[in-house]
Amino acid sequence: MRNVGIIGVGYTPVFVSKRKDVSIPEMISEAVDAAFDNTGLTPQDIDAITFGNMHTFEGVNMPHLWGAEHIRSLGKPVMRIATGGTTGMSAFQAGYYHVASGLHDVVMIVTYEKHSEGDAQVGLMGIITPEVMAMLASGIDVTGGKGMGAIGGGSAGGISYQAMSYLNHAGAGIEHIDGIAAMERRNAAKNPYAHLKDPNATAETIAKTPLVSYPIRFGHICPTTDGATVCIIASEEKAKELADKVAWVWAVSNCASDATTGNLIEGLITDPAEQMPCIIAARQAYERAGIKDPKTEFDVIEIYNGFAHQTLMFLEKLGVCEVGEAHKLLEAGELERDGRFPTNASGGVVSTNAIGTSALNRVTECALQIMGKAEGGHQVDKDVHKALAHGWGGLMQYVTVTILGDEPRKG
Amino acid sequence: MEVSYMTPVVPMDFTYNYRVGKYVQRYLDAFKDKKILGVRCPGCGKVFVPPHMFCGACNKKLDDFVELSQEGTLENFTVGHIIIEKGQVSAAESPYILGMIKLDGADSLLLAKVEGVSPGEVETGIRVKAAWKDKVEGDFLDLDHFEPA
Amino acid sequence: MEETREVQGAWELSTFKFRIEGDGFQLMLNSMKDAKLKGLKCQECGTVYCPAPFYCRKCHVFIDDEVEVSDHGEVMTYTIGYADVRGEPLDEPRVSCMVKLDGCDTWFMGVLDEVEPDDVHIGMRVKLKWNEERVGSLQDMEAFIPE
Amino acid sequence: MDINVAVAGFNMTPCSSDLVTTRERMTFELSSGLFDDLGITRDDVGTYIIATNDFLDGRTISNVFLDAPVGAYMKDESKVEMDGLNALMYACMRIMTGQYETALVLAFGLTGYQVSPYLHIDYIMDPTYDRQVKLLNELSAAALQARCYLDKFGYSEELLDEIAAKDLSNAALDPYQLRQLSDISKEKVKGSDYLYEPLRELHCYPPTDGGIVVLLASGEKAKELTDKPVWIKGMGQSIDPYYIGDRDLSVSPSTTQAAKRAYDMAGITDPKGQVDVAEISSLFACQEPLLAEALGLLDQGRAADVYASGDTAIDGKLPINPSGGPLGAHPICATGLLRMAEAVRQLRGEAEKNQVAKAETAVVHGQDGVCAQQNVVVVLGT
Repeated sequence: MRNVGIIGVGYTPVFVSKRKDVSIPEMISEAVDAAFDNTGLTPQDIDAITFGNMHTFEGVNMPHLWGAEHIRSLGKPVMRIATGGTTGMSAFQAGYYHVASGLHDVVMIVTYEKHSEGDAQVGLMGIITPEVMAMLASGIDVTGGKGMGAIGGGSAGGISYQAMSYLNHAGAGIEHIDGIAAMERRNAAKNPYAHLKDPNATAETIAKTPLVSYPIRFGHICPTTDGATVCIIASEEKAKELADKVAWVWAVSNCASDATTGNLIEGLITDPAEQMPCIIAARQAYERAGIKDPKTEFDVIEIYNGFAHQTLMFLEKLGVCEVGEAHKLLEAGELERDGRFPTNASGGVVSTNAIGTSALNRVTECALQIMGKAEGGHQVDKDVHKALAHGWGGLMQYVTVTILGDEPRKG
Repeated sequence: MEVSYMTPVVPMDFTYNYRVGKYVQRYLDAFKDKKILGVRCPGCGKVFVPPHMFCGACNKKLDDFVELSQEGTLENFTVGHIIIEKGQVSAAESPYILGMIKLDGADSLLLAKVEGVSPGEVETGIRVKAAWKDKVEGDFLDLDHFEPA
Repeated sequence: MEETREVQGAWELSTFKFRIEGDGFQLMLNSMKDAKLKGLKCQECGTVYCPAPFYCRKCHVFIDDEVEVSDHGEVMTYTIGYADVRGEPLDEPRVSCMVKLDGCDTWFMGVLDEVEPDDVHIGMRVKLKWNEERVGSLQDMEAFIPE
Repeated sequence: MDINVAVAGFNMTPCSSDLVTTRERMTFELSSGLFDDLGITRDDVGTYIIATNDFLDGRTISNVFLDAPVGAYMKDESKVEMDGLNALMYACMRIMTGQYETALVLAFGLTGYQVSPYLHIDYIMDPTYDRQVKLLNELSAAALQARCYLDKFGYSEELLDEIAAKDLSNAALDPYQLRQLSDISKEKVKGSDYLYEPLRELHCYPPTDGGIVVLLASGEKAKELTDKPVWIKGMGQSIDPYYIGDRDLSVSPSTTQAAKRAYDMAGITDPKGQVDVAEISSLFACQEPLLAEALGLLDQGRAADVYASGDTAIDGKLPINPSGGPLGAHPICATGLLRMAEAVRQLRGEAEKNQVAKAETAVVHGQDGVCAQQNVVVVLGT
């Protein structure tokens, strides 16, 4: 298998709630321009493109077709990938296979979301609309007022179940969710491409936000964001020719389980906090990358955390620490930018969530940290040799993992 | 074994609000003065209507807006015998013409209704001119149709 | 940044004719008339599903072995709701939970009643409180209550 | 380039206008049927790629309920939201890296019963212009392409009747096709109603339900699994501009570019001489010669003669769509893979009444978008 390296990243100039000035493809083109500016490449250098977003949030089917010119794709292969929250990393991994297979040398990954054009709650509901209608016809009270099907506090319901189950397993408390949320909002304040920024956030300020569904508060929940991210990758030979600094892909992996949380037509067999796909995907990635000890080898970690407790939960699922240790690392300051395990130095998904980009941003943020190019003061203090990026999505059951290094993978 | 299925009905549609972006915005703004704008590529010189951000062939960003003639040539057309609404096909009240028109000064074709000529007699190559609604408001439907010049 | 105008679009889900699997769900609804819960067991791995899909996810085989599961079980996780599905504050906090019923491998979601939020804990034993009049609807189950 | 990946097997539903099933049940039956055929279980599959469309499935992330029934519970799965032939290409890449020995591809469309197929293109269209002006739909766009093609070469509308009659009589021989019309003739096609001139009802694909799974395997593994592996020799894909007013609709540059990539890999320098059979995703009669020209299988300007001569028939010199193609059935997303399956049946000599005389190299084509904006080409060989 060929080695693959990340040679450049491009973001829209801002990630904000509403981009009223541009259409969808016009917004995407800004990130494409940024990627070309940052790498000095031109469209002629790109052999193929992979493209991802969660289209039902905007109601545009296969939007790469509408945006074909905006992403500078004419005459090139373009592959559209959509897997929910993991979409960005799934598109990245598709790009990776384009190069690793030997078929293409330079591939551009394009992702975006323009949440302001649709209703994210409604878009999420779209996952199970027919099932919800069938359950309604069978007497369910979707408001959770009585009987079966109390999904809890609306959209946060399934997530609250996950958070509570996690806290129980880990022996952690809601104050730890407050603490990690605060850390990430502070990190976001130093990332020019983050959405919700608060340089003064503390566990106490987060704890003042209202509870939605215990243990989840408003302050633990991601925003809906407009933005686009582009990443350019290349074969080893091309990467060395085209770029001074390269973040090398050491492994990609991905796993799915069952999707029944929130669907009462079929029972689910996995605890929403078990996240077995994460354990499986991580194990596979470590094997492929030759990672022997995930507890010591990573200098930077980026976790997909639409909800703040997930940073802690997934650190444990990924084997970066033991079950029950993540909140202790938080308390000891080890997850901060200057800590032993800098985690979500970017501010994470909980601070910025343009869904199509969110899982790709985990990879691009790791890459920029390796390259030493993280802007606005969110570069971590130490040299970054190896980094771990994680994506999560589907109906709580997809996990993607990508491992990057500062030199090409050997063997 | 006999299998039974549930057939739930979704009582509503999902709705969206799109920002048209600066190119469509400018195109529509010009409608208020009954003008048709195109945009010229600095690379190949081609003029596109409706205006959009990039020339795909040259990969160049377009920002040279130009006013186009209200007249042009019918390059292609179809006579519709049906209409499709929400994906459902039904017979049209009477056949109607959809044309692709090359406005003088443009290189791309503009899709529009063609009226004032019967569906049995329409042919490519005829000259047509824009027919506007009496009251223009900068709306998509201000440019009502084209008719023989 | 100059604001541009807004236009509308739709995804016409109202035009769709959906079919979804109903047998496993119907089996459960029907059994509820007698204040019982029926599911299906995989003949290969023994996993009990309720409500049941038509196949086993692990073994990838059709399943049709009907089994009854208990209406008693254990709280696996729970949440205390302070806002409704639209995010509007509720008058009173509401506890809901996921329960693993005895003899069943899949989890139920439901309201947890007759207990103060502070007293709820993972691992607590609960049972289903059935409605007096049962018609084979999800409303037949009023709530989970402490055992 | 030696791809060294083969089609080890496939399983498809006979297409229907109302397949009485669910997405999950169809998926389960397709994959378990294939596993039984090959004597394997889901544990023998390394990775899964699904190709379905959320807007047609009526769901966000429409693959979330398909992972378990297809066999991907606790496995590696991803989704290509395009015609299934693109998913096949992705699955092939995954095997080419050496990371997986086998990959299962699933694609289906329920556009016969569940949803109108024409919404598929509606939702593709620019919501800030085309959907506001409300002039274009899939059929009117196809009609404009048909007129453009006929006018360019001076063909009469009868060419479309001829093509449709050929395709529909082939389809009537193929049990997997939806349209099974008896005594089909040019006259009968011409007797069907105009939708948008020059397109008549029988020039257009029928709304269809159908699905397919395909198992790809590395060279060695494929030989273990089947006596008749069919090899992927080349693949390519490309895209044209979005606005139909910016395009010359009488040609398909992206098909030509995709074919060039595929032919270069497969070592095909003379497609007319080297290709034995073509299965093309021509959703409308006009697209068959147009795309065949773009694939280098027909000379421009000769379509009327070639179709009249019978060269494209099952027993002709270069059979095109011996299965009848999408005029027989078009379950959106699955269509490109159905073309592949039909080509595999040909190359294995299992196409029964649709079998062509010599079949060693086949070209398969799939498309997405308005007037085939995006095209994918795969070359298969014995």
